[in-house]
Amino acid sequence: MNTPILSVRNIGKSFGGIRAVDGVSFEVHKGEILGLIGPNGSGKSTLFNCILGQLTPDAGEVTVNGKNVSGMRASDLNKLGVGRTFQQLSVFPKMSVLDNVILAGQEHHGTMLSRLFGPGDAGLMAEAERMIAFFRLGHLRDTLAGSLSYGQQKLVDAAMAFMAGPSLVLLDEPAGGVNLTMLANLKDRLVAYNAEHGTTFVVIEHNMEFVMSLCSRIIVLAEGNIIAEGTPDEIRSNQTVIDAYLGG
Amino acid sequence: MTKSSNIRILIILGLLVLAVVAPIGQKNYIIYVLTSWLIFTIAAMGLNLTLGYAGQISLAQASFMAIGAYITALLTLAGWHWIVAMPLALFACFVIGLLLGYPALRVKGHFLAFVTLAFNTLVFLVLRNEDWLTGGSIGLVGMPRPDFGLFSTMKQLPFYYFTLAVTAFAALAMWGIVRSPWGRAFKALRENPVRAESLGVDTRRITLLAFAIGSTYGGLAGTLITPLVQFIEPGSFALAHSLRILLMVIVGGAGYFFGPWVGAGVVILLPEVLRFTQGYYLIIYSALVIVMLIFVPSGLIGVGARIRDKIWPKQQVRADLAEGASLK
Amino acid sequence: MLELKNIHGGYGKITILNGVSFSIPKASITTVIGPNGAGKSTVFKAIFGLLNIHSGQILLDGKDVTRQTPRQMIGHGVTYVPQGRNVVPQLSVYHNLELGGITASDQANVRKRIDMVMDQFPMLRKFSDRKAIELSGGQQKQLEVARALLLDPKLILIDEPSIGLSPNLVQEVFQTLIRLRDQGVTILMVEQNAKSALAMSDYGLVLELGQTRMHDKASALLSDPRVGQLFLGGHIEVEHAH
Amino acid sequence: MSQFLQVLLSGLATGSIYALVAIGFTLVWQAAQTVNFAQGEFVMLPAFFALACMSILGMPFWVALLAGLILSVVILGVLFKKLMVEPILPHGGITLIIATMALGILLKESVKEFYSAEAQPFPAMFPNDPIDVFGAVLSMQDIFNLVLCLGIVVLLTLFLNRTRTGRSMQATAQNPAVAEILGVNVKRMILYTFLINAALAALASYLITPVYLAKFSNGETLGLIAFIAAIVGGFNQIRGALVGGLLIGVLDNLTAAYVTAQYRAALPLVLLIVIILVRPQGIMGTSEGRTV
Amino acid sequence: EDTVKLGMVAELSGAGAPSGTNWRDGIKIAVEEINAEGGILGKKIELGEYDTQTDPQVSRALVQKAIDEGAYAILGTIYSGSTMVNMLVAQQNSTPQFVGSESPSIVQKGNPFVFRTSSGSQKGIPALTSYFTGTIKAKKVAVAWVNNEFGKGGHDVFTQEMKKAGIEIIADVPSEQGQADYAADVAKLKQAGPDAVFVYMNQEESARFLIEAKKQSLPMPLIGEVTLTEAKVVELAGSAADGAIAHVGLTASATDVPGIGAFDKKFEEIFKRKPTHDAIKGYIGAWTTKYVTEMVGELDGEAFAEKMHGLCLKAADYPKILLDTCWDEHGEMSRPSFMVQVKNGSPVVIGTVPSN
Ligand SMILES: Nc1ncnc2c1ncn2[C@@H]1O[C@H](COP(=O)(O)OP(=O)(O)OP(=O)(O)O)[C@@H](O)[C@H]1O
Ligand SMILES: Nc1ncnc2c1ncn2[C@@H]1O[C@H](COP(=O)(O)OP(=O)(O)OP(=O)(O)O)[C@@H](O)[C@H]1O
Ligand SMILES: CC(C)C[C@H](N)C(=O)O
Ligand SMILES: [Mg+2]
Ligand SMILES: [Mg+2]
Repeated sequence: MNTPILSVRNIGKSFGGIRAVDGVSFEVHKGEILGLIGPNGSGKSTLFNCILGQLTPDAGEVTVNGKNVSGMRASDLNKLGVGRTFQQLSVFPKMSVLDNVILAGQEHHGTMLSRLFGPGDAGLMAEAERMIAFFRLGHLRDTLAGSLSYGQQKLVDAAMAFMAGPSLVLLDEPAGGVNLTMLANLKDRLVAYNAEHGTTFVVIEHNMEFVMSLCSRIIVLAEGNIIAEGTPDEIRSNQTVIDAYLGG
Repeated sequence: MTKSSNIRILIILGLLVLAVVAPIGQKNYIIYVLTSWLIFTIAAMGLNLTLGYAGQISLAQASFMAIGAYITALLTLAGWHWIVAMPLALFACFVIGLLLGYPALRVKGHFLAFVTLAFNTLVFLVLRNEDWLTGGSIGLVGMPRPDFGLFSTMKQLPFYYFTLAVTAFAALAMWGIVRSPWGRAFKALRENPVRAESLGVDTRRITLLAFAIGSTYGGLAGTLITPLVQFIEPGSFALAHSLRILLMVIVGGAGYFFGPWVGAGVVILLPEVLRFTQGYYLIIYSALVIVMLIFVPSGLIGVGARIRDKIWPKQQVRADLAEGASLK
Repeated sequence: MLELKNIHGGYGKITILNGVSFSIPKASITTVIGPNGAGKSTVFKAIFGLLNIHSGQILLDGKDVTRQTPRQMIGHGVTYVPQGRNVVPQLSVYHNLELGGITASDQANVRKRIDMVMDQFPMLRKFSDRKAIELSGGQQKQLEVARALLLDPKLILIDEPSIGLSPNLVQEVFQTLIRLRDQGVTILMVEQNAKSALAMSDYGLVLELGQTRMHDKASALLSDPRVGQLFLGGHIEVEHAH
Repeated sequence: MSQFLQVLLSGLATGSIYALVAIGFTLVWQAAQTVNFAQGEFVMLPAFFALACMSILGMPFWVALLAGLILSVVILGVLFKKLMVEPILPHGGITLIIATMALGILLKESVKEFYSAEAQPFPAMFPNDPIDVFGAVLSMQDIFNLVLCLGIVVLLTLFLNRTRTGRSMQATAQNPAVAEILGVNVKRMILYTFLINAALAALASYLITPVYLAKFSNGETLGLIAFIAAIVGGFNQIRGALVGGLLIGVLDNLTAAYVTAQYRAALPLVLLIVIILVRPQGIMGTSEGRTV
Repeated sequence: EDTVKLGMVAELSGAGAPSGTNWRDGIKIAVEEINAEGGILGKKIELGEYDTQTDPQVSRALVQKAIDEGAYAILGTIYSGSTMVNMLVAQQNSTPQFVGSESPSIVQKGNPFVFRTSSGSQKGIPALTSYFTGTIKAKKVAVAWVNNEFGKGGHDVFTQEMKKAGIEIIADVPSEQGQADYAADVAKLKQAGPDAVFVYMNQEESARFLIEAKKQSLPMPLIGEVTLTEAKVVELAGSAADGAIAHVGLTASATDVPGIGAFDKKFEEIFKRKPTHDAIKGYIGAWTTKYVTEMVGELDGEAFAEKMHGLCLKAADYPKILLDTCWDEHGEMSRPSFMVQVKNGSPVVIGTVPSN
């Protein structure tokens, strides 16, 4: 294959005495849907945060499309086409659902100045409406995002990650709290998006059914190290992974 | 949607007409008070952007009034016209506002409040101690009011109209800002800066801009205070005045466009109304503010809606009920 | 044991629950399922005294407990694990656990139980001196679930415990709940991880649009094709955004 | 040299006063996660309670002090919590901050109107006899202030961190919703906080007023400086107040004596800015932890 | 109309409240007396009270308000910082104004409507010079002053005077209004070791300074102007005030002067406290308004102002003026004044200074 869309080399991060991520390296190829699993506290979220500029890693290097992005700010990474969601609910509580979704796209339209003098919705109204309808949140369009149920907020969160038409999306537990039927839908959506746009996904999830059916390759992290890597079938039958994570 | 915005436009036009006729036939003092209401509205509008929309606490708004006022004073005393001095003052405030925004990149909440508070006091000290430039505690006196050929603002009433025009213009610009994607970005910064950053919002730039624009409005208020009072001294821009502007924003309703108008009105006019109670008016005033915050903590701008809810209590049903159940 | 009679209630001006009625027997596990926003969490808040109830009645062991405060509910032997993250951020893991037993008169017993839950979730022992906020999402959830086990409750309300937990720990939590049920504790649980949850439950309850739609044996719901279609991962038609 | 020693010791003495007031800030922060902008006035008032008891009711000094303490605890503790903190706190920090600012004005102006606009002398609890320390002068009162401050810091720290009630108070401040769900008596914890705060304020008032004189406007500068001391020291640790208070007291005096009296007031501010930018959690404070 | 309105604009709240409320109470007594005698030109006085909160901007607005409400003359303000702002408004409206401020700059602006009720520090302080050169024969002195409009004015006059007299100033110690801790200031003075210290601060600040000075046993004489020996300062500082010396324009302790003694008694009866010199200043301001208006014969601000310039009122003819008083063409005032020293806890007049 050609250059990987994301390459992580030797990322390490400690908090006080705790080695959360212990020199992790891996590559993600264009168009791949990669799963990232591992026990609680194994460093998955920390790894995401190091890759995406929310945390500064103690060591290591991250490249996106061959470009070194270590130390780059999250907003700049986002402008390079990297989207993400957070494990914790992360909407703008006192803004309407519609405004949440429009905001997620607006910084990719026009320049700073044109956004001051252009239209208030930055021309994203139709796109945002469609996105809201897709996640069956139409009736909540003008509701403040903070007063949505847990699952609804999770969906708004997911909707936001797609607004900017990213080429690489890192999702931290997108399935948590989402109704199974909507989740099946979300999965279809990811697959379709991936097929249509070639968008690459890296997904952290504890819902094995979701991960195993969605991802083509899975990396398993434990105590900050990669302990296994392979296809869903390989992972499912890997004894180390079963012991550390999947359980009997 | 459009119906309510039509009503809003009507209300705005009505208020504008009211603002135009209000001072006619009034004594100088009333006009003076109305003028200061407009000027403080501008200052509060700026703080409302920084605090109400962008969520960055600033206790330094009065110091930007000071910077605007002193630059205007020094330049107009040197014979420059207000119209030339004003943009220079605004520019200075914009740049200094940017600088003040830098700490906000590192700290939030009450920490930020104190950095800005410190800034306010430092400005005060400089104004008072550097008397070769600022006249020290004696201040500067005798600044002319602007004269626009056919329209001279020397008299109280023309000066009021002049201020009204500037205020209207400033309000219009603010309206444009908060309705643009910038407004949404400011709010996103307030609500969840980490998420905003991950969505491509350059929170650094937006934070600095929130301070810079807010401060520029403070500066604009300052450039009007100078010709209004025709005397400035450091004490008029001390910390207490920043707190007063903050009070205006909160009492009016932080994050609401019309909040500052109401807030400045209450903070400036209420003491006037209470003046008859002699020595007790500050007591009554502060007690009223406390009561107001207990009963309408989100500001007076929300009072109308609350009263409406009391008179016509309206239970809303959940919106998805209309779509009907899928499991019958 | 617990009975809800035609509960109506909501947040501020907006009514969310439009007549929720059900009753659950003692020493049973009931799982509540339903689409996002159905009002599942709202029902829990209603029971625990955190919601503005307009009308209806809540009975606990035949006693009216409608509109009681959370403290009173705890006094009646009810504990509640809300959805999302709910730790005291700057206190240590140990002290967070201790707070779970703050209402108990026998603190020695609480300390014993803390030791017990630490055996069950070894992470808690390892990190007992760390601030709760520093834990990972799933670790915080473990802390919360463990914290709910420190008292001797009659009824546990547990809202989506599986969010963020690794699969082996989800099984661990489910096993614990079964054990508690066998000791006579009544459990009311919301789970989107519905298939495994229903599989271990005695009863299932479907909530939609703030109303109870179905209430049956868990196995009956699992095998009901409409339930499967609508709430357990079957397909629905939605317009695609692209 | 003796000037330096004098300035240093006096700075410590004044600093302990700042610290005494600053403790109130850190306590209210740790136990209610809010900031009381009327704290300065809370310290100004008890002396007037005692004065009123002496001059109007004719009580002897020590009885008046006790009566003033009780009045403070009732008014600045119970009533303040019931009438202001409880209804406003749920609506967020800034609103309560503004409300306490207004309360500050209310207290100040009430004292001015109903008692006196002028400063009043206030008797000292301890003899003000000078004690010679290598050519510099300190008073009994100064030494007592320092010792007391230390004692309070130690006791409060132990109380908040080592007792279950103390931890319940912290839980209430950090996450009231969770505290409530776990059965913590949230209202009572908030009450404790403000009772302690009021008692501390009264104590501080009695110690400060003999030097500062009883005046309605005393709270203005005092509140501000103590606040800065609390931040510099570290807002989320009681001991931060002590360190911050002493540091500011000493530096303030050193600046006035050796650098510039004109910009003396600027020093704590500059220190504040530097500390906040370099170490936002303050000298003794701890970082608030994970954000993502 | 059968009343004449006077606008009493003063520092009734804020830092200046002690001065402002005394000023007000002095005026109240005067107004009562005047009304009892039939008012001004047969019209009763109606006194409007306006509180500036010790905020110059507010004071400016209030002077405007008082004039709008028909004030014939303005009484106030006390703080020089405020007076500097609001005197412009009175001037623009040709309204006479009696102020209680001492900053030199007030009478240097060519404002024909402003009149002092006590002499400015540029007159008061030079009256002290002979004390420094003659009585204590000082070679090197120090000055401790409050850094506001009032203190700065006095400080500048003092340094000039000392320069003229050939006395060296070896320590110059500014302090803040509202400052509580004078340890560093006193330590610095002690270190410098001057022959005398000139202390020029507002009342409470003076008291706190004296207390600290005693604590550190500052050995040299402390000499002030107006405030240092005022009753209030003595009350606050207690025994620490003993020995302090000051030159004062007016003092309630000058009970030898018959008018002052009577006023002192009356004031204490009504307000249960000793009048400060601000109270006497207000009293004189109100009475002067009556006397001069009746000389003019009508309520005319311009005529009043014109009459005031160069006017001298003798206490013999106009008893409520208390002491023979003259105003010059700038509105500056002169009258005999006193040297006062605190002895055993009370200010005692130790000498009079003829008017200059
Ligand atoms: N604080 C609130 N204010 C206003 N509306 C709210 C609030 N919380 C929830 N709602 C609304 O009430 C409805 C039910 O919410 P609830 O949280 O009970 O849903 P849920 O069934 O628990 O969903 P989920 O599976 O997503 O957790 C939703 O439509 C939501 O928008
Ligand atoms: N800011 C922080 N301070 C201290 N420790 C931290 C911090 N952030 C993460 N950690 C620690 O690092 C380790 C990894 O945390 P991380 O959140 O990355 O785990 P995770 O794999 O995402 O777990 P989960 O599946 O539960 O979300 C944990 O032990 C956590 O306590
Ligand atoms: C309080 C007084 C000492 C003020 C003084 N009269 C002044 O001119 O400012
Ligand atoms: Mg995680
Ligand atoms: Mg829920």
